[in-house]
Amino acid sequence: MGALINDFVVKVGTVNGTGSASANGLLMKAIFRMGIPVVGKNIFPSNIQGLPTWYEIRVTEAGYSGRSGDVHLMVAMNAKSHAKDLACVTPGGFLLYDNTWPVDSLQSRDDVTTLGIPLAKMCNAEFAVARSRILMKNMAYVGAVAAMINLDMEVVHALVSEMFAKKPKLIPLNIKALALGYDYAKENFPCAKALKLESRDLTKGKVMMEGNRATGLGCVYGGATFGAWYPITPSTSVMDSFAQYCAQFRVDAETGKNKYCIIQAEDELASAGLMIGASWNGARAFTPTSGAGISLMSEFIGFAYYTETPAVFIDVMRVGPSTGMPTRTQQCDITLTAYASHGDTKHIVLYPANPSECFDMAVNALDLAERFQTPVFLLSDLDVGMNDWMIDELSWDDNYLPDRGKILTAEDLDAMEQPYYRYEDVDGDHIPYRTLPATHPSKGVYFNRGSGHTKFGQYTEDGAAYQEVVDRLAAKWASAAPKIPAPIIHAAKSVADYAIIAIGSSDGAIIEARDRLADTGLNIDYMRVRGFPFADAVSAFIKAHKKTFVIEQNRDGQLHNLLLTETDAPREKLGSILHYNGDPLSFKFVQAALIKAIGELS
Amino acid sequence: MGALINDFVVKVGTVNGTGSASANGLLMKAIFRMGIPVVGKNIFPSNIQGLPTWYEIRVTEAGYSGRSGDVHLMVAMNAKSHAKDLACVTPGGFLLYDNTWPVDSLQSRDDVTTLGIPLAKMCNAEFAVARSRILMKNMAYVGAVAAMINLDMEVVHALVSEMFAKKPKLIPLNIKALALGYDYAKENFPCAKALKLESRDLTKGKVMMEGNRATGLGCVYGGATFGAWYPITPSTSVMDSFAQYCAQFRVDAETGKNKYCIIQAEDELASAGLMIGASWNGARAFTPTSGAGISLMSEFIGFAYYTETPAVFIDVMRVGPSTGMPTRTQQCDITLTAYASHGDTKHIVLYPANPSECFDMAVNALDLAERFQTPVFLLSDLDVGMNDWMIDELSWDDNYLPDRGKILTAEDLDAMEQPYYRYEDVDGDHIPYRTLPATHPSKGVYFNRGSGHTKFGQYTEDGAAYQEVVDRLAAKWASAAPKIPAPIIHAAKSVADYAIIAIGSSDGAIIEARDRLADTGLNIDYMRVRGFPFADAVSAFIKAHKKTFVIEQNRDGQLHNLLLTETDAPREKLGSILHYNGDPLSFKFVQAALIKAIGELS
Amino acid sequence: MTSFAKPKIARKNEKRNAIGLVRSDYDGAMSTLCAGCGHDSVTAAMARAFFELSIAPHQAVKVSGIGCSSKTTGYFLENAHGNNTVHGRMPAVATGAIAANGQLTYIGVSGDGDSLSIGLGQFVHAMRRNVDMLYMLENNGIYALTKGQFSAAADIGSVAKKGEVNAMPPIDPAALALTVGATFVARSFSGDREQLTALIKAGLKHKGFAVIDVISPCVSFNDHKGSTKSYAHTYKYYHKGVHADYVAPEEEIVAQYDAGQVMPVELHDGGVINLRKLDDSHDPTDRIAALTKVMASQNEDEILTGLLYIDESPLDMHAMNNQEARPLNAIPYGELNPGAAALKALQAGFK
Amino acid sequence: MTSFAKPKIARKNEKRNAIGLVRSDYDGAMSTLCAGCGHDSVTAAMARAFFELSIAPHQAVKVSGIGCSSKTTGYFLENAHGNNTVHGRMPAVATGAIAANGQLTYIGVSGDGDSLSIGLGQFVHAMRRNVDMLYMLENNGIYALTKGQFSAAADIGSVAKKGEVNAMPPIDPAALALTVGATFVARSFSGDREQLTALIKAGLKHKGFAVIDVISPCVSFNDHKGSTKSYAHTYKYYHKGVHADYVAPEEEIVAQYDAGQVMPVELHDGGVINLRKLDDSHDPTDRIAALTKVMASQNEDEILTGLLYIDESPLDMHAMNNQEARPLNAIPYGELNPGAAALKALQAGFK
Ligand SMILES: Cc1ncc(C[n+]2csc(CCOP(=O)(O)OP(=O)(O)O)c2C)c(N)n1
Ligand SMILES: Cc1ncc(C[n+]2csc(CCOP(=O)(O)OP(=O)(O)O)c2C)c(N)n1
Ligand code: SF4
Ligand code: SF4
Ligand SMILES: [Mg+2]
Ligand SMILES: [Mg+2]
Repeated sequence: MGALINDFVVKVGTVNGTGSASANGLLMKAIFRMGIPVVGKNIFPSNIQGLPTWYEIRVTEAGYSGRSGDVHLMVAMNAKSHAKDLACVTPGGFLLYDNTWPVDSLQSRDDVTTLGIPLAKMCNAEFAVARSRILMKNMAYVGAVAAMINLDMEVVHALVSEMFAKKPKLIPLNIKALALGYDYAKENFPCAKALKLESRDLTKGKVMMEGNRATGLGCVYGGATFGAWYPITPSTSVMDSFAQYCAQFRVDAETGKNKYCIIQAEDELASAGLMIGASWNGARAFTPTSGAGISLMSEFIGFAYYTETPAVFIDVMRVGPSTGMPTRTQQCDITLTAYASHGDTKHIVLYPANPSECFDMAVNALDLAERFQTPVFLLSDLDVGMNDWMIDELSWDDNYLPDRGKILTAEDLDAMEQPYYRYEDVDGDHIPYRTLPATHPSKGVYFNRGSGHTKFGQYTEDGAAYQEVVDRLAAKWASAAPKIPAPIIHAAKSVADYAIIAIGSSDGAIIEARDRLADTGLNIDYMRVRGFPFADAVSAFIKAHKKTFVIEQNRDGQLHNLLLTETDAPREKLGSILHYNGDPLSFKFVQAALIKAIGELS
Repeated sequence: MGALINDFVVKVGTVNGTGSASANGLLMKAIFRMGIPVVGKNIFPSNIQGLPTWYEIRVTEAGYSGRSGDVHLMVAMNAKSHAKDLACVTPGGFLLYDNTWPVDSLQSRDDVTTLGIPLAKMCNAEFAVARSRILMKNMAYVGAVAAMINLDMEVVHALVSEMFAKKPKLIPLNIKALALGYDYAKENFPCAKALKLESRDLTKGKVMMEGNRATGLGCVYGGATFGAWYPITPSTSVMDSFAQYCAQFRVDAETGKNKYCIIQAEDELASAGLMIGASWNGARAFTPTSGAGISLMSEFIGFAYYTETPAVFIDVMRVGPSTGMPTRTQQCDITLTAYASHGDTKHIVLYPANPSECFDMAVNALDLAERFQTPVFLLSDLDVGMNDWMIDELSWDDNYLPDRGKILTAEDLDAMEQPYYRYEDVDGDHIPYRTLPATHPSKGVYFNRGSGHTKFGQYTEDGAAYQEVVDRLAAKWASAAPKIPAPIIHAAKSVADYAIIAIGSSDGAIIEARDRLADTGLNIDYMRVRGFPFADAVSAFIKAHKKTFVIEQNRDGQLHNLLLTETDAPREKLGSILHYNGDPLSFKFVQAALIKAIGELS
Repeated sequence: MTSFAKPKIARKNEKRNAIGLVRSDYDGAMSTLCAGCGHDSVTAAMARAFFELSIAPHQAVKVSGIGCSSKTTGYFLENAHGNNTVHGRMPAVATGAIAANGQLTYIGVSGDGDSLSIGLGQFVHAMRRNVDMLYMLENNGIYALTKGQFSAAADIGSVAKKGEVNAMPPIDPAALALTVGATFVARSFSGDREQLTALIKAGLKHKGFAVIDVISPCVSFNDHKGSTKSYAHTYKYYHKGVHADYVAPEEEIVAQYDAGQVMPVELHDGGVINLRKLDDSHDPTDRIAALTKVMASQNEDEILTGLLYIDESPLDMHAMNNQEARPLNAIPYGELNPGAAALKALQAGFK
Repeated sequence: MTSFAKPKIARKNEKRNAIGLVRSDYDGAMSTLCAGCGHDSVTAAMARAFFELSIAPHQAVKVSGIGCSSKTTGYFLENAHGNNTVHGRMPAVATGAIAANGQLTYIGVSGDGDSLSIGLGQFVHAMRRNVDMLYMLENNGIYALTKGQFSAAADIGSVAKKGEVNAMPPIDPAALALTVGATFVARSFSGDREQLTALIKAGLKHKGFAVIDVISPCVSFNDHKGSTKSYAHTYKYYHKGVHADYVAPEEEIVAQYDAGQVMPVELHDGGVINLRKLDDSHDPTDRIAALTKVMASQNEDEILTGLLYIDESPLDMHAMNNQEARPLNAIPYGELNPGAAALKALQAGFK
């Protein structure tokens, strides 16, 4: 392996609950501060303490946002996962481990350089308290890695000072621990020159952020005042973020009172009901959850659809089915969110690909839900939601005003010649007007019901009257297509026979794979769909190519099937590339899959 | 209108809660006893008393099972629905109403003969007690109708004696009431000779039965020992039936103890869990519900799918979305039952078209669930489930033995060389072996979990180990196709360009429409699909025709879309004919829709 | 079919309330319930209470679940918005609505099936949150709209219309409410309009969660001999049929009695439901004492009615959430949006 | 990752129970819980109880929901089938399993989040049915597996790790159980193995539904100053971080005390959880008295432990359903199938 400059992967394997998270964060942030783009992927267990956990830091001067699939330096701090850790190293790579005690499962590979470092021994010698011994071991391996990859220690020290600003006593301890590892590595691993960081200026105007934080921020900026939720991985941090920023920006200076309400519900059925009740009564409301929660909310989703109540569901997908793998990622709720609930129901769904879009689309979702008076799903996933992404700093247009949709005020009602009916299509845009409780003493009242109703809002069991309303609902849904974020097309330099369609977090790996294939002369167009119902452009794009490969992270080709049923694209023009083992998509996988698929065609 | 012999429709409009049901049943059964095939459709409100309700009796010598769409004699006993009742009469038809009091909304049509009869007046004169006055009025209109359509009064009297066998005092009263109406009609409506019954011998070996009763019976004969449920229209009578026949056949003669267990759950989430728990522990179990219940069971459905627990869900569909119209029929849960729950899930679904199939398929469902260790849906609807169908007498093969699937006994376990693993594909048929609790002191134990697991049944967060199991699940599901009731093909006399695909209760109307079109020289092939995953024959059938019209009772073309995604049929060969106003399908609708659709093609 | 508008009979010098409205201004659509249904008298009592309290109808919000009882939100206060939600989930929708706007008067209507089976969890958690609403639990011991199955409120030994006997202990909504922290707990009877109306008025005015368990007999499915939730004397009209959709019309007993006295509602088999008004000496502010009394009366086979417990002191949901008084929908967006500058500033931490 | 098998250390002349098994025969897979987690001691107590009762492991069935607590069914009785269901729905699955085969010993393990929020309805209805099982509610006052949110068992004033204070009244599982008809109600503490093991043995042997509310502290998220469900002295190890996944190892207090005496579990801020054993004079057969006592002790800020209430007399679910003793899966199909002739006969009524 020749020297890799600003383009390699360091993976750290530890035991969860030993405080390694902050050490790994430090490592990643230091690289970012050196002006070099990084990608952080946290591969953690569904457990609190004692199980193997990994953190993968990809240094990518090219600024790709996906995984590479390589591991050039494995920091194997967990004896239990030693064998697995060794196995995943790219030929020519390095494995760093704590050789204080013999690692029973210790193996070696001739194509991997294993480097032992007595971290525990050094820390035990240096530090008295049991707890700091454990914590400092983490800092020590950061030091060792820093030495091996030429990390700027000044940057590291600056970060340590920021980290412990509130507990300055800890700063020297940590600096010391870093030095232990750093010095040992410098001395003993002269060989390891293969991975090299060189300062750049490529992270200006960028931030490192998780999607769930951005989603929570988006709900704040979008003017949501009510959030209901029930804790579930990987969506919990959406509400943590919303709560944090509401506490920061939404507490009245004088009264100290909150200008928002967050309710931790007793379960997901309740959080859906809470959100629907608040929204029906005029608050901008949302509820974050994951697949199991959507299953439980199914009945309420149909209620919101049929009563035309704005409702924003944020589904941060994890590996299914059932409890599945709560800490692994998948795009497995595409079919569910498109059609959730019994009877004829169709929903608006948005597909964010990164934290920037989580922020923007949270706002879109709130607007669309009120504009179209229907459930809107923000369909994120664990990779987007919980991993660290380098994105352009979030920006905001202070001229933005929420689209509250068609709500009648008392003045509106008094000005109307015709009587008000809740489900009448007055404007011919398939969208009726709603009123809020207490708007007017004698006008605009209606009775909200999930049972059969006429366009006048009256209960009915008459087939024609029922059908008139549900037909409008179908038309209303279809009319949303042009209003949702348009697909993004990456056109190849020259005319391409082949194309890719994908959504969400697959984006980074696909862009990178496309670039690599382009270098080999294989040009592929790429459309990233950003919402459902699909824009007309989607069908046109498919028809314009010999073959379009739908790349998605589930077993059953859910997006492929949705394209088949919800566009008029010919079946034979659609191919399917599936990845669903729970790991974030890597460009290596996409590249190989495309070469194979295209090879089979020609 | 020329005289119609054994081929006309009598529709009775009354107020619900006034005891008209038994009178209408009497009317229908008397015709059946005359050897003439009948179809009974009950159009009732979601309410207990005081709202309009209708009962439609179709006399059909040809023995069709669908509605015709005609109403030749309207018995309009409910002043509130008088206008609507008059409007629905076929030109040349009759309307019979109670002229005791002036009907305010009384209107007339020159193409309809309205006949007034002072039923209340006569009954009040004849009967003292308020309650019997109301009841007897029902019998009186039966008498009047009898006179008008030439119903055999001896048959009627025999039925009355059977009806009141336990309360013989009531027999003369009812006979008297019948006579009141009969005599009045004979005297005053000499004109009405247009509708005529003539005894035949066409109902031998037939019975009149509702599908839900047959489903309950099927669960008894299939050996189900455990049923969990939560009341919901239109599925409630499934468990009523199961309970009735268990009480009749499953109570130990000596001990008086039950050889079954029925639990009315606290909600549908619980009934799903109860059923899954009982099934996991070795009981043949099922749970009946309707759409809203399936929505609520969604999480548990995925749990049963992923843990490979046999589970039989009976969904008697009603009009959605949300609460919708609980007493109207639709086929609107096709998509839901195919893919219910979050994550990648696919299920086995059976589509009964009549009570006979409800009986047979209830048994199939129990067998398939245990054979494939997965959820199976019996997808019935309100029309099949709650209406009176004339079917061949149900028959049973005493040689049948339940297929309990791959369950290991203690002996099996002792005989095994290899250790037992719950999710191992030992036989290469994608189906693993299960064991029941307490089978063996030291072998065959496993831990059932909805979280990620290996083929050994161990908890895992390893992508490859997870994927190995879900890949087998997909293969297992696909392998069920040939084991599911095969599609039934009705081939046209001569080669046909056009074809129909449908499921369930649409059958009768489609068969009749086809016959009528064939008479006009338009030959159409028809395939009734009976289960999902689809047999290979389905795709072949579609490909063999210029155009195949998918006729279904929902708004969104759910079956059409399922055929598109789950077969390789070309999109352009599929057409869609939709009916979803909540009324049972009529041949007139199908006929018109086909003529229109085919017309547009040529 | 569509609901009928109730004919308005304008009577001369009809009594007007403080805001100049007459009683019929508090009516809703015509009831589609069975003649004699207990729920209709509860509806009348609710309308009357709002009228007597002079609450402007449009300042009230009605929320319900699914069931005959839950239908009744359509039959009063036609100028108030109503939300007929899904089965058992009214408490969540009501709680969300109240969180959005705490300045209106909220009344929830549910049944024993809706509240004690499918909805039990939400019912209990609304009480824990001390949501400021009146929750009417119209209790007939069965699932009426689905034709008479036992509910979790069915008493041990109560006989169903089709004959089976209930063996499971009932969930007593009042006892349950008292154990999970409800701040206003009452019980009444649809036949006792005076007491009921008084309790509704008190419950509407209570700050926090008020629940009234109202025995409201079902004349169609649970009013026969052996039922412990029946008007006994309607039993003789009971009629069994293959499709039993016949319902006999029936008047209710309108109970009248003085404090201390015991009012028996006769059951056909001689069994009796005793309704005893709490003597004025009783102090309904001791949770444990009230609970003890409720459970003791249960054992003595009598139903203790009236105001069982009240505590005005606990914080209601808004207070617990430290939420400002303005409705969430009345806060200008300008106050909600931190703005571009703040967004820039907070992101310094992510570099 | 896959669960580790627990290394078996075969000790010489180790104590064997009536069926010749040693204590380690009742072990399961190695626990993956945090060192010092209360749940692990509850697991040990359950294994010990089964051992001491000499129940053959494969004759037992373990059922649980979702949570750290619910994971523990994997950590004992490895020769018993286990069913780790979905969140809050264990009672339904357990009830169905028990209906199918009433001849095994059923133990359910759940947490306060699993049982009192999402699972409240099923928990209550299992009690109403008097399902013959032991229900262990491992109560740490929070949702631990999702990192420490308050559960419905959190006491008023309890402070979360991140600082916010709980304002809502707790649902006391014992008080709730006593109002909805549970027939065996107990409370204990994970640190009091002697009392806990004794209660588990009694609960397993009780015919009907037995519930034990076990205070089982979470060392990772609810063991800090201000928490009312903590081992106080672990507080000083508390460490706050951006990704707070660091968990300090900790031993438990193993409490020992005599009847009558009060055992204080010290809280850092000087607050105290008092565990008092019921004096032997106490008669735990009076439901109302027991309930009164439980609620009173609550007000006095002490947790009453031990066997709070027991009633062997009520029918269990099988008896209420008049179900025969044979497991449903052991009834030959021949006894279940009425046969062709019967089918023909019954259809006479449909002609
Ligand atoms: C999810 C769901 N399950 C079942 C039903 C059917 N259902 C309608 S009303 C009802 C019971 C209502 O009982 P209760 O609340 O006591 O009202 P009542 O009719 O007795 O006044 C049921 C089970 C439903 N509407 N939704
Ligand atoms: C339907 C659903 N919603 C949410 C979750 C996420 N979740 C897992 S465990 C848990 C709480 C468990 O709390 P508790 O029962 O008290 O167990 P503990 O971890 O405290 O022992 C939650 C909310 C889930 N698994 N399923
Ligand atoms: S069925 Fe019973 S509860 Fe329902 S309306 Fe009729 S009387 Fe009332
Ligand atoms: S997080 Fe708390 S409850 Fe969970 S295992 Fe750790 S200590 Fe136990
Ligand atoms: Mg009821
Ligand atoms: Mg807990």
